[in-house]
Amino acid sequence: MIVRPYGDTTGDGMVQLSFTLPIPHDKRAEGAALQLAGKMGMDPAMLVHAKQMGDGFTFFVVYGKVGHLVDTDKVQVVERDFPLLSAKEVNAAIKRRLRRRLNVVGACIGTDAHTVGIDAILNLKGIAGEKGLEYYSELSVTNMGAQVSVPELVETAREKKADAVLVSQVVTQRDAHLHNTRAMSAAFREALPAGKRPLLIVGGPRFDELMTGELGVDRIFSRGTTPREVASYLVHALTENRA
Amino acid sequence: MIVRPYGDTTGDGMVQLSFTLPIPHDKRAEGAALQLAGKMGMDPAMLVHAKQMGDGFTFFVVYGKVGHLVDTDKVQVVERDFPLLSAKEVNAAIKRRLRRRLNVVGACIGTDAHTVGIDAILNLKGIAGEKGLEYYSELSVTNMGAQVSVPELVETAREKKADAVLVSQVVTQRDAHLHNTRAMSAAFREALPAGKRPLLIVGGPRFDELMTGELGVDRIFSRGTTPREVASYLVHALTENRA
Amino acid sequence: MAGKLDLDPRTVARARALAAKAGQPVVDLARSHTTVSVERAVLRLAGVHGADADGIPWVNRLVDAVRADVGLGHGVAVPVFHAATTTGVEDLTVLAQKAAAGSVRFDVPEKKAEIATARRLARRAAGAGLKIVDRRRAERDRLIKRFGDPKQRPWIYLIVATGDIYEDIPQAQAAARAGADIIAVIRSTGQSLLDYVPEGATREGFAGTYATQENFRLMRAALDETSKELGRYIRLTNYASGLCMPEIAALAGMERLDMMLNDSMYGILFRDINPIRTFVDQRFSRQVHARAGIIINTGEDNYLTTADAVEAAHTVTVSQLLNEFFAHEAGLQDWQLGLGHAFEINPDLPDSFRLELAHALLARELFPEAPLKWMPPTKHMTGDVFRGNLLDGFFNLAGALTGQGILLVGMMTEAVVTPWLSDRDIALQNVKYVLNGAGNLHEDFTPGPFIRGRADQVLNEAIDLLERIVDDTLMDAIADGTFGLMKRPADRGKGLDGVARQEEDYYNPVEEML
Amino acid sequence: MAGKLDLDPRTVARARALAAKAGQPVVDLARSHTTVSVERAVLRLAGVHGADADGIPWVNRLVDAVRADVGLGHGVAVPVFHAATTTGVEDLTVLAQKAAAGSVRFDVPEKKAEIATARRLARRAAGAGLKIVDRRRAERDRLIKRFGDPKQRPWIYLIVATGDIYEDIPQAQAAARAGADIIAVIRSTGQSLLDYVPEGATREGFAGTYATQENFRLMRAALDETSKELGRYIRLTNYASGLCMPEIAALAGMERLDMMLNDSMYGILFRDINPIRTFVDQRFSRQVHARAGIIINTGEDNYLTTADAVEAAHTVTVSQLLNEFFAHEAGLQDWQLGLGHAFEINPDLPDSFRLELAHALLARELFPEAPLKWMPPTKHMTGDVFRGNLLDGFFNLAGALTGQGILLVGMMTEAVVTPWLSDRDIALQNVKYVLNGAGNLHEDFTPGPFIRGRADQVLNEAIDLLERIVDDTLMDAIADGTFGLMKRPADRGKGLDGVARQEEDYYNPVEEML
Ligand code: B12
Ligand code: B12
Ligand SMILES: Cc1ncc(COP(=O)(O)O)c(C=O)c1O
Ligand SMILES: Cc1ncc(COP(=O)(O)O)c(C=O)c1O
Repeated sequence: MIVRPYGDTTGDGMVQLSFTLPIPHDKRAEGAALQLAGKMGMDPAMLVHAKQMGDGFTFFVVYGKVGHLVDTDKVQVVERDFPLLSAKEVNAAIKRRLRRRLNVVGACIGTDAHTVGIDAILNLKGIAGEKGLEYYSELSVTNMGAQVSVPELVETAREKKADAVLVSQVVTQRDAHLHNTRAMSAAFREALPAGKRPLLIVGGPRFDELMTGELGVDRIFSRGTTPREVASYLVHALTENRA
Repeated sequence: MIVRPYGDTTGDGMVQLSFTLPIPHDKRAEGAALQLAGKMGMDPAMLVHAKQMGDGFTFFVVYGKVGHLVDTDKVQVVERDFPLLSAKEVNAAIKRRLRRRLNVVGACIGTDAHTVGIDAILNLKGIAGEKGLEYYSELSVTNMGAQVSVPELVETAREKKADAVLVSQVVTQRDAHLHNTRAMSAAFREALPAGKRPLLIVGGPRFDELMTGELGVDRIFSRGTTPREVASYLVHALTENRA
Repeated sequence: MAGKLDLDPRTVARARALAAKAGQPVVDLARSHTTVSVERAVLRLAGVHGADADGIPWVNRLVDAVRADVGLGHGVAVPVFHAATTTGVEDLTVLAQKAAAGSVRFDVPEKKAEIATARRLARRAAGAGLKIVDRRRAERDRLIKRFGDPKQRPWIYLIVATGDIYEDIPQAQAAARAGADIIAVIRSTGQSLLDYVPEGATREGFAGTYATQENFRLMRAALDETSKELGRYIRLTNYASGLCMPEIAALAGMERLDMMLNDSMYGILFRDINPIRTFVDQRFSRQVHARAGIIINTGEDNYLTTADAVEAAHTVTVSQLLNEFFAHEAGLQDWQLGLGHAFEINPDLPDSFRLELAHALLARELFPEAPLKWMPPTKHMTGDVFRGNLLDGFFNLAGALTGQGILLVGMMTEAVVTPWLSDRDIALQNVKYVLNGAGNLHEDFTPGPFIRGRADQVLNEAIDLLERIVDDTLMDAIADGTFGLMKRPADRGKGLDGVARQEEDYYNPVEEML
Repeated sequence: MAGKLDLDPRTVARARALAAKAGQPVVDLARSHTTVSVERAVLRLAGVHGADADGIPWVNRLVDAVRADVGLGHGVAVPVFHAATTTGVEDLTVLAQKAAAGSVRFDVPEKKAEIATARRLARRAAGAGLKIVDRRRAERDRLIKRFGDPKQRPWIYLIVATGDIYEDIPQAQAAARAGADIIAVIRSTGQSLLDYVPEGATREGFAGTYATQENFRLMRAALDETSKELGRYIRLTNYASGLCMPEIAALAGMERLDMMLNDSMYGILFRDINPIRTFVDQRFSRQVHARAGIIINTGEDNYLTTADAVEAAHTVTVSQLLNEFFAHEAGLQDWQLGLGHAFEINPDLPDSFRLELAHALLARELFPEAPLKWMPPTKHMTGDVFRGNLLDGFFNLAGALTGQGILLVGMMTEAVVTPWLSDRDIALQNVKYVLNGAGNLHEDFTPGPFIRGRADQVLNEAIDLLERIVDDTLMDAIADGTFGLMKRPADRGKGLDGVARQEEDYYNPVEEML
């Protein structure tokens, strides 16, 4: 399906945009703002607000119409390609197919100390009314907490014979999450031969789920992930594909 | 000068964008939103908020980096190409060069009833501490008020021997301001021969000052215009260029 | 909620008495005149409908024909029904068509019996129209009973204005689902100056959608569906003000609109409609609204878009008192008085929010039984939509703190565009946050000397102004720019030629039955 | 401002007494231990500066060397100054270099006279450091006198965090010009777990800029300029918490920082630093802050990012009481206690805003002389930046209504990015609107039963919890997840190996002089 942005009429293509340019406010600056809007495909673009901040910066708000068409058929998304199981089904599947508990090691790596997200996935308490992975009797969970270094993580994963390693990254400034994830997957590739490597899962609110290849991980989870989704994926990836 | 948008670091290119797509919220919709952001030149783009509204619409907020460069030297603006005069100077110039009072007719045309803007320019009271054109002893001002039809305006302009006609347009939905302005300038072209035609000035908060040619007017004034600017322009255009 | 300001009841009583004194001459004027639109409204209730090929409604054609033949001063009812009898054309719409074709002439019968017959027929026909209005009112009562009123006060009022009724409908339904209690379909700019009501479903309005009987019907039907779906009766609002106030009031009654913008002076001040025309039209339209159980919304908020909200605060109070007087006189009950006021003080002014509270609370306590309509900031909104949403939040808070009845939801894009779908959603979210999180804050709100002092000051300034108006007449005050800085002399403005002094034998079957 | 809740003074006194009882064992522990960072702080005050080629500061090298030779338990001052005497290397930085190269050995002199000499020299050297601190404090007093304090309360506190000190500086100056009274430069993530303080001007932090003496100096100098330009003394804040609390406190004192984040338990709970290490470090660092006239900011707000703000409200109160007790014990005055709390209740909760008012007012009235630090919503912020700006507005209002001392300005992009330049501008505009328009609304704010009841409830829950802590010990409470749901046993956590029990002859010239 082809769609356009919608302001108040089908097809009107209206969007709102704001940004700062590192120049003082004058007519030329307003023109510069409109030039940017134009390059982004806004035509006509209405500059509705401009405010100088300090000496050399100006903030702009622009409204206008974009000509771009959005083709929903061309959208690439990581659709859930596995069934969403209940805790019971997860446990049953692991028991039946793996005949042992599945080992999961989780951590926030690098200097990131945002544990709420990974705790929501791992800890009993869970999130949004769903219990975390610790609740699943057939999962054995080790939560290493925050600011774990990559060598520590690899070591613990080896020690615990981890089937899956779950890593959380919340801080994205200067692409810290991408750097850390790449460092982590590289370390696992270096430390363990292909067959022995645990499933690498990374999660956090600002990840693009399409980047698995680039980051060298098996799966990425983003905003609003629930423990059940992760557990179901583990079953799918570790008991169906591999076992 | 070449600049880029500025989030918190020089050259980071960061902008904020929001819009609605006429599709329900799901992963595909989020992908569609990112597709649009991509087409606008945002890369990487972070989808930070998505909310379904009613059955078939979703609102998105996207942050991200644009690659576009803004070249401030290429910006086209209507710079003030005439000196900003005081009321005294305006009056003196008219007296000296025209030797009669200059006739100005103003109106909100079409169905537009927003008179605050044109009143700010014409009425004694003025705006932002500046008196309006009525204050200028050498200007004779006729303010026709709101919802004036184009034939009425042409008639009055003829009757008052208007040197300049000042038209205000505030409502822009469905480009009403553009349609009305074009109709107005066409009517003057039809009714009066080139030499007899008054100076046509149009104003309103959402006009693009570069559109004079397209709209068939002599000058466009936009947000934040002050009476002095208009008076100075009148002197410039009517006593220097023509007289 | 009342009683936080400790207003002196004697001062309040004095203000009301002055308003009555100032308003009475205008009522007398209204009672002694009629207008083309009043007469067309009578014919609409009597069953004339449809329009000619140019879109001019048959009621216009018919009234114009009668007027050409005998003038308006007798009312059109008797000439029209007399002609119907004499020509044997009982269907008035057909009669109108014939009149337009010049094949019918109208006169005022001389014979008592003929007059009596014409009047009886007129009464019966117009009565049928009023019966529809009554049925609609009963229907509304039933639906409210079934679906229920909004759970919270203030009721949440949202504007839809795409210009296309078929875009408006889904947007209105979405807004209701998202929490709106009242949907207002704004009219196309300029409709208020049309001296006729357009016909049919329309798709081409500018910054608003034409008010037509069919558009009313379509939207009401859609909202009935949504009311059912939501288990909450969604009210529908439109605009009466303008050259066709009486007719639109009649159509609103027949299509079960629930609220109507109807101000005694808005048309004069903001549309440059002739004062007498407006006062006559507003009286009749309000009588119809009274019958239809419609809540009116007055337009004091508009004054503050042109005048300064602090300097002119007392003009709002004066206008509310006048609107109340005129409304009561036309038969409206207190619960039908959605008196308007607005959050329009310059936000840069120190204590601006507390001044807003003082003004809003004054209105609340002067009109304790009226469902005041609280209007959002517009004048000081800019293209800075982030700031706009913040201002709207404080507007919502002021509404909750001072117990307003109807909250017109402010839009962050006020200074930019007519509301987008997403603007409404953001705005409703704003309202919900404020009402849910701070809706009961009035329990902790006990105005101190600053707020009480300001309310007293405004009330006293209002009394001073009313005294001046009583001395000079309201017509002169309007001519002098007292309200919204607009100067509107009684002998100027649009639509004056549609006004006529009532003759001795003036007859209006609708007014008789109201 | 005080007195709106009618708190029972006996209940309040009981809460304080319980906090003292719960805190005393921890104070005893802190007085009987030292840490590598305390000792390094002593050496920094005594004049050691600079770092080796790997960026490891000479103070670290020196303390490590002393420790390797004689342990920490005697304090490093005597061994170091003894070595300086015996080797004749009076410049301690040179001594550190030699020690790192292995060419100096340390021991604890046995002779009384030698001890006395070493102590005297240590006192003199450290005294010189404290004199710098004293001079800086006097300088601050002078500048405040010259430029003035902010005109309004709360003071407006803004964060800068580009990671690059040279981007931070213009941003901080712009923020001050736009209205900020306090600039906080957030540290790079992870610095708090470094067991050394980086050196020099830095440009590569993640989501924050390294806290270094040079960065402190550069920013303070820039803000002095801006203070002059604005005629208002702009305060500078940084973070003490972490493995280097005492050293950073010393550097802050020497570079005239004005406020420091310094919480008695933050490092334990949120950085998994060993509890004993933290308690020892915080005590010493607070003694230094007391001397430097620095206002501390505690971190109770953080609990509400992990625990629920309603359920855990009383843990905030308990922690504030403990922070107060520890602060007083370390010599801080009430005006230096920027106790933390936050607007973190789920905005969807009915009456959420009034609950916030109850909590904020409780803190206000429990600590009437302290410049409470009021933290904005973070947990319930989402990518919906329009809603975010609204929430921040209500946060600002709550701050004004309850008389908070320091307002950390909330950012609409809280859930998205570290603040952009424009975010700060929008946020400041928000603060200004609220303080200007509604800053005096407290005059009209008289808490009703709901707010008063909630405050009472939280206070009583706090007392219950304090009673449990007195019974079980604070260490056990921390181990049990009482605060912020974090479980931190006393024998775990980072930095434990840097703790040593003080020997009989422990000597610390700085502590002696504080
Ligand atoms: C709580 C919080 C804190 C707490 C953290 C407490 C704790 N123990 O976690 C405290 C107060 C300590 C803190 C500190 C800091 N914070 Co903080 N913090 C937040 C906050 C308010 C909420 C984050 C949160 O808990 N979200 C709720 C959880 C449930 O959501 P989530 O993390 O997205 O997780 C979900 C999914 O993403 C996914 N998921 C996440 N991880 C994983 C992993 C796997 C394997 C899977 C499958 C799924 C998954 O599933 C989860 C459940 O659905 C955000 C702002 C915000 N509102 O988002 C800022 C925020 C994340 N913090 C930020 C910053 C910068 C910091 C500091 C670095 C500031 C400083 N320099 O001092 C410090 C230092 C922290 C550090 N070293 O990392 C920035 C990050 C900016 C950026 N994009 O780079 C934010 C966005 C605030 C801001 N705008 O500046 N913070
Ligand atoms: C005040 C106001 C009204 C008042 C008007 C009173 C009056 N007598 O003017 C009332 C309440 C009557 C009103 C009604 C309506 N309004 Co109105 N109104 C506004 C409001 C709040 C402020 C406009 C204003 O006065 N600005 C202040 C003046 C000084 O600024 P200005 O007009 O830009 O003028 C300056 C410059 O532009 C320039 N300028 C302007 N004209 C000219 C002319 C010349 C020759 C020159 C040289 C310069 C110049 O100089 C001026 C001084 O600097 C705006 C929202 C907003 N905050 O902007 C909506 C707004 C303009 N209204 C709007 C609408 C839709 C309406 C209605 C049509 C709604 C309806 N359907 O009922 C009605 C009908 C009006 C009609 N038929 O036109 C929309 C327009 C949307 C759009 N972009 O198309 C707005 C933006 C609100 C919204 N978001 O929906 N409105
Ligand atoms: C009382 C009243 N009537 C009518 C209107 C709108 O009328 P029009 O359709 O003329 O713009 C308003 C607008 O604010 C109003 O307040
Ligand atoms: C008391 C206290 N100290 C320190 C910090 C930040 O420390 P870090 O640099 O470890 O993130 C905070 C953060 O909110 C805090 O509240």
